[in-house]
Amino acid sequence: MAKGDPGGTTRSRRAAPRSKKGAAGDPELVQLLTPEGERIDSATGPDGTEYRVDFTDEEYRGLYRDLVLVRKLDAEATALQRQGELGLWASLLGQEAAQVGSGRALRAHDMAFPTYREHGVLYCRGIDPIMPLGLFRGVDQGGWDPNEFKFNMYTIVIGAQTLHATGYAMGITMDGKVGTDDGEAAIAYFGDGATSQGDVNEAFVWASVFNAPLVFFCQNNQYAISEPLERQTRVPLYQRAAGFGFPGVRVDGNDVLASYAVTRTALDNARHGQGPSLIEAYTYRMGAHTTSDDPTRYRIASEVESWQAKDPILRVRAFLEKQQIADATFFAEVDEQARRESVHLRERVLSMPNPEPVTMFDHVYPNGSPLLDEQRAQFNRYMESFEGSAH
Amino acid sequence: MAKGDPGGTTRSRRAAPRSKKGAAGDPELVQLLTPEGERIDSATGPDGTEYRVDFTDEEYRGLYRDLVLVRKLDAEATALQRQGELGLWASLLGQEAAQVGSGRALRAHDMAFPTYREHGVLYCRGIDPIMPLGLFRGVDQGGWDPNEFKFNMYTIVIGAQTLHATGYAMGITMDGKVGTDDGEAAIAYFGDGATSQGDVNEAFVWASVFNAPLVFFCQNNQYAISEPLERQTRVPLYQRAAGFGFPGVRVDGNDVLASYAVTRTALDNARHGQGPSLIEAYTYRMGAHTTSDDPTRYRIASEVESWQAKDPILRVRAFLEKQQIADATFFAEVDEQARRESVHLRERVLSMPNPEPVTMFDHVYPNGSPLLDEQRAQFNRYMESFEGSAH
Amino acid sequence: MATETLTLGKALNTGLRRALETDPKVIIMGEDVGKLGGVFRITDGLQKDFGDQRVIDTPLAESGIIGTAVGLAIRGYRPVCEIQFDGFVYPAYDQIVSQVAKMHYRSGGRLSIPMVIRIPFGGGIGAVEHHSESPEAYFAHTAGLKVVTCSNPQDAYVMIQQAIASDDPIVFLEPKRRYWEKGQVDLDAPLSDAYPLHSARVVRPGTDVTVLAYGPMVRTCLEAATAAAEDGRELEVIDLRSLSPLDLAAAYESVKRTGRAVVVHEAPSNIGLGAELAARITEECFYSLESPVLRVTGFDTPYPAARVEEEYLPDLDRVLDAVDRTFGW
Amino acid sequence: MATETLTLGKALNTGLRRALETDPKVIIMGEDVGKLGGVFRITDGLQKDFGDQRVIDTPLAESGIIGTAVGLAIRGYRPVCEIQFDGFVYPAYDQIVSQVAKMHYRSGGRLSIPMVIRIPFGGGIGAVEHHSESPEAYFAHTAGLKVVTCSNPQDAYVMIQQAIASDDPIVFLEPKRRYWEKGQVDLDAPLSDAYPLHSARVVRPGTDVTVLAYGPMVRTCLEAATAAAEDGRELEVIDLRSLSPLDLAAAYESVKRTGRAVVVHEAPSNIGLGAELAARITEECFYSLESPVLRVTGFDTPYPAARVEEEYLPDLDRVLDAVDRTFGW
Ligand SMILES: Cc1ncc(C[n+]2csc(CCOP(=O)(O)OP(=O)(O)O)c2C)c(N)n1
Ligand SMILES: Cc1ncc(C[n+]2csc(CCOP(=O)(O)OP(=O)(O)O)c2C)c(N)n1
Ligand SMILES: [Mg+2]
Ligand SMILES: [Mg+2]
Repeated sequence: MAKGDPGGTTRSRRAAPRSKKGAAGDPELVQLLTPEGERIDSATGPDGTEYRVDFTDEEYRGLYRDLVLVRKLDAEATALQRQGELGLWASLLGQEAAQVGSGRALRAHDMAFPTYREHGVLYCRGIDPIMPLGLFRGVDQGGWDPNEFKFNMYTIVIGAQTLHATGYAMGITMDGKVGTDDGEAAIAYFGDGATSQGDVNEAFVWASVFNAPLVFFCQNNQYAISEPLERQTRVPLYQRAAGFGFPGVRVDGNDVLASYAVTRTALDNARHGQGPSLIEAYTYRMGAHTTSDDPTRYRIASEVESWQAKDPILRVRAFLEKQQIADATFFAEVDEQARRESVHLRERVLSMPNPEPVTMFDHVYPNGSPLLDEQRAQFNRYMESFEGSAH
Repeated sequence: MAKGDPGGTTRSRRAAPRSKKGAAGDPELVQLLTPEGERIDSATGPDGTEYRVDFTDEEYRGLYRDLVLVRKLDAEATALQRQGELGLWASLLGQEAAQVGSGRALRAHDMAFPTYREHGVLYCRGIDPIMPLGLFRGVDQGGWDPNEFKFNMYTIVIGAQTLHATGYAMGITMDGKVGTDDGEAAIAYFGDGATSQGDVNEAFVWASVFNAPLVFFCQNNQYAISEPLERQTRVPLYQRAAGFGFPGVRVDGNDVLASYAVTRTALDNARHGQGPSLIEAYTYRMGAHTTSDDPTRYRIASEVESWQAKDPILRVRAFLEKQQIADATFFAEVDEQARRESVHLRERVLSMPNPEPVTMFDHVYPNGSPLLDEQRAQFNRYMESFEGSAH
Repeated sequence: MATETLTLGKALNTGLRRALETDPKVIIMGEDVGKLGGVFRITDGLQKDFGDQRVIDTPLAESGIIGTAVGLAIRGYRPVCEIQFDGFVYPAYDQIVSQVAKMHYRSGGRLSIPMVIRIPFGGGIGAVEHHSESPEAYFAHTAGLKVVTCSNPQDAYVMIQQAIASDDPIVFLEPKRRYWEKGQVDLDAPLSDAYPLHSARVVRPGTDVTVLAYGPMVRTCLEAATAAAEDGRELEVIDLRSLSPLDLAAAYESVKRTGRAVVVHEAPSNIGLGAELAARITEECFYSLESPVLRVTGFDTPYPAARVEEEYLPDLDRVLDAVDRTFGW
Repeated sequence: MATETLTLGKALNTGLRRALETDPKVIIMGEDVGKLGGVFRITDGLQKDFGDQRVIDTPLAESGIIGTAVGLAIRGYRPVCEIQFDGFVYPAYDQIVSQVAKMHYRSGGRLSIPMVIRIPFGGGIGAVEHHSESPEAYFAHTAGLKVVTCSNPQDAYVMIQQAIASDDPIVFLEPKRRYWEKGQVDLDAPLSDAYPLHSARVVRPGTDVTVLAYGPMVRTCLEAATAAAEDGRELEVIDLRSLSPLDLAAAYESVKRTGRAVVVHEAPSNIGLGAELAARITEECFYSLESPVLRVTGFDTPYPAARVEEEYLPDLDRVLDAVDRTFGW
């Protein structure tokens, strides 16, 4: 499967074997694969846009592989945190389809601005999953060059990155990299809670006024830590967009195909000069907010169970099985790969060195600062004063 | 005319003498009095709400009087600034109808949160127009108790007051003062430029989530200093509301009747527990942004002229004349009252004393502070050291 | 007898409960303060007992929290706002420094904003970025705000109630890494008899060096004093408690006796509280000082990765090192 | 010969123009910076000559200005953001202190944010509230930001270009009450030869007292020095220019000679720049000081009404009063 461009290849296409027009469920929700693994031929967005995908078997299998790997690596990180190897972990459990679908819809030159939970998008960008673990282990504060990976650093301050994404997208326009088939686009990830932040709404204003080639991708996982969606809004979030002058659509965020289709369309519109749009990926945070959180304090088991039935991976597997696109050997092989990669990840986390304390004085300023030089020197002298002592 | 409640009286009613359904112009614009002074019987908002007013002759004359007085006092303030008696003045010229219409729609117990330009609303609240001049003269920083006048201090930081209004309105609900005919409501004033601020959008979120009894009253005067509306939005501002889950309506802000009707309805909905709404009063800033501004740098004379034809006062006068609700004696009497009040205002401004310098240490904290006591004492000693000297 | 052993966190929780009981106008607002009881459980159980009109889970926006709290205060309420972590107070900065801080002044004393802004602050808990900030200088430099912090459960219990009862807008900084530390708390002593909110306190008398600290660093300094005593040096430790206004009477008196002063805080050194303390003590005790006032602080870098925070934060050894230097000057 | 007499405002305008010419990645963004040329006309004519893709009128939201500028910087641009008045920078505070200041550090040095945030600051122009603030301590206390200010047209012209050329994020404070003051500006001297951006400068040598100031107060101190000279006292006046990092080599050298120091700024005293200067000078010059370092500053109140700002702001007399006090200690 062509990384970042599964829609671009041919071979044995298997478009919507069990054709079914319009999701059985919510008319507001774009869905192309039901929780039972039934393919829906095409779905219509609120503005009449038709969404469909046309994947090869190979590509379907690739998406399944992504989903399984992303979940497994995430579980490994959670385990590492439980064992004290990470200080914290924000699991994406339940949100794999939204992330893999949107992540795979990105082209190589598109730029993504994640929150702290987009491990799945990161994976789809072809980035080593070890990369964000320094932050969560506490050995660095992010530590990568956004431009190298076309993936911004994780952003913890809620909503701040949506403005960065907007500015970046304005820069795409200023660079003349918009309006053609090989135009560029940016995507800003954020949560349902984030929609209440001033910054996110200012990003909506800016993106609209400057017609920025940007996709706002909101993973509505129903919670902002303990607060359910109704603490942030009383209408569906995708509707926020219209009042700012651009389209919004709600997609089944547990459906990797629909998530892909909707994001791909939005990105293509953006790169062709049609400006920003908002995607609300309707999903659910199956686990805790982070490893520090205890969700039993604020939500009931039955709610979680009801979402279990909408699992983003099971439905793809059901589809692959029913359509005989994949067999037991394939599933076993994917599981084995996931196991291998997670073991590999674990090994590398365990061997991540602690930073030298004195490095904390580095990289405060590109041009340095005499104050820090002085503090670094003092610190070194101070540390040396203990050398040889029992300290 | 019953201050704050012109709709509540009876006597000789003269509802829409020249009946005309739906404004000739923009179907998006609620209008009840055309620039030519023709009454429109009723107008329909985007959500189907019917707006109409039913004023007595006395009330019509009262509105005219308000408009003329407000304009005259404003002009006097501008003149005072030109003569160096005020440091700055933000004129409301052109926005009289939006302010008088909405201001008269308020009931005595409703609370208003102005920007720095709501001199007309202030006047309708029955507040002495001298009150805000201390701020503009530089003798105080606002200097009144919002609760005493049911009118918050002027707020210069764009958008900040919309959150205050929202919190205040939440408090109305918490006090159980909502849901009945004598419920209370709040109104937040802000400009078109303000709609880009995070705070304003956060206020939309909050007001919606808490179903606050609040009217967001946006005077879209087409400019934020030099920046035309398209720097803030590419769709009509009233449409912003729907995405936050409450209704929005655009009213002809140069039409005092429509401004009254729309605001009255929105306030009544709020006080009855139907939550917030947004009014976009479509108007024009006829003068400079403030006395420091030079609008010729950024807008052309013909634009200003085209709005001159929509003057908020001329149309009321035309209507009163055509309908013989008022005669030359009345107009002369109003002019004379305006002259008198403005002379009176001027006299009082000229005699506003400068504050004693040492008062700058007062009222930093309700409970005081030893640091300030010390600084005050030092300051007094320092000032005394000059006494008798030539200084 | 109502003296109980409580953690600092539980003492705050109990103090908040008491405030909610005492005054029906007191309300608590913030992210996750309701059902969850806050990420540090400081508001645990309060929504259950006082209802969601008094303990309000807000939308996720700090400017909104403070801005609406201003409006509620105008309406007569006494909002206690929780900011989830120190690093997330900045979106509310405008509302805090331009609105909350100035309202009383702007109104010529006619309007008060009796608001408490609770912020868990400081490092030492192994957190990721933005979760270990020490923003006290930003607020203490701001005229119109008062700033306090507590270092032990007893103070936590009393000071939070005093802050809520005060008509001044107060930033209440909670030393998050001390939330789990235990101490005796007298639950019965009437608030009116309590030690004044804006007064510093000598927490260990001594004769050789005056050590000034607040919040999380008080304990560090007390430990340093214990260690120093073993070496025969008596540190006098002062818990400032109020960061704005500062109460330096005890410090002046102390330094005039000891001739030496060390100031300790986690925040970066440059233009921090330590600078002010050094400047004022020097001005007041100029002829008594045997050495300049020395500062032991976080460094002037962004808060570093958790695995080096131990070296970033002042600890017992760094305090003692500074004490030594005051003698070697 | 390209030495011209320019106002400080015009010098900034000319420096900005030069920066736009020199580097196509330089862009200017802010409220009213385009057609209007900014409320102080500092960007006058620039949009006309460089187009609205380089000089961008933004929506009215400061967090948006700085936040989108961060994104533009990631994309390779060098944004110069104008904040219309000092009092309106706070809505952008989170983006400035949590994002702009920390990006380089967070990336482990891999990403730079070469941004300049221009802020007209300080009082003395008879303005209404929020238009006369001196927020320098907030920024200078923030690790990861650099802060500079200019006091005369020549520095304005050079420093704005240096700031834009620097890869560090820089808060550039413009002394608004000095915008209209004139001075000679050498328009031809190459930037590479210019006096370093982060260095202080002795602007008047003297022997009796060292006076430290920056931005709008430099002129006030020079006037005080002239007056003092008439009384036979020679003040050495140092223009700090860089508020973070501070360059105090000249100050130390000076104080060691004079034994006396006075620090002057408009911002409130409490935890202001003056505190830091006093603390460092005392530490470095402990045995040379004949009196404590004294501060002449704005008071610890919100900025007062315009009609009393003259008494609020340090003036010649207050500087001289402090000078006197250093002698009477
Ligand atoms: C400005 C800010 N305030 C508070 C927080 C603390 N916090 C971290 S995640 C979170 C909830 C975010 O909810 P949402 O946007 O729905 O994203 P999710 O975590 O559900 O993916 C909060 C309140 C923060 N990181 N930043
Ligand atoms: C936060 C903030 N930023 C900038 C300003 C400077 N300023 C004062 S009025 C104004 C324009 C406001 O436009 P709008 O909201 O349309 O109101 P209008 O003045 O047109 O009534 C600006 C930018 C301010 N007061 N507050
Ligand atoms: Mg969420
Ligand atoms: Mg406007």
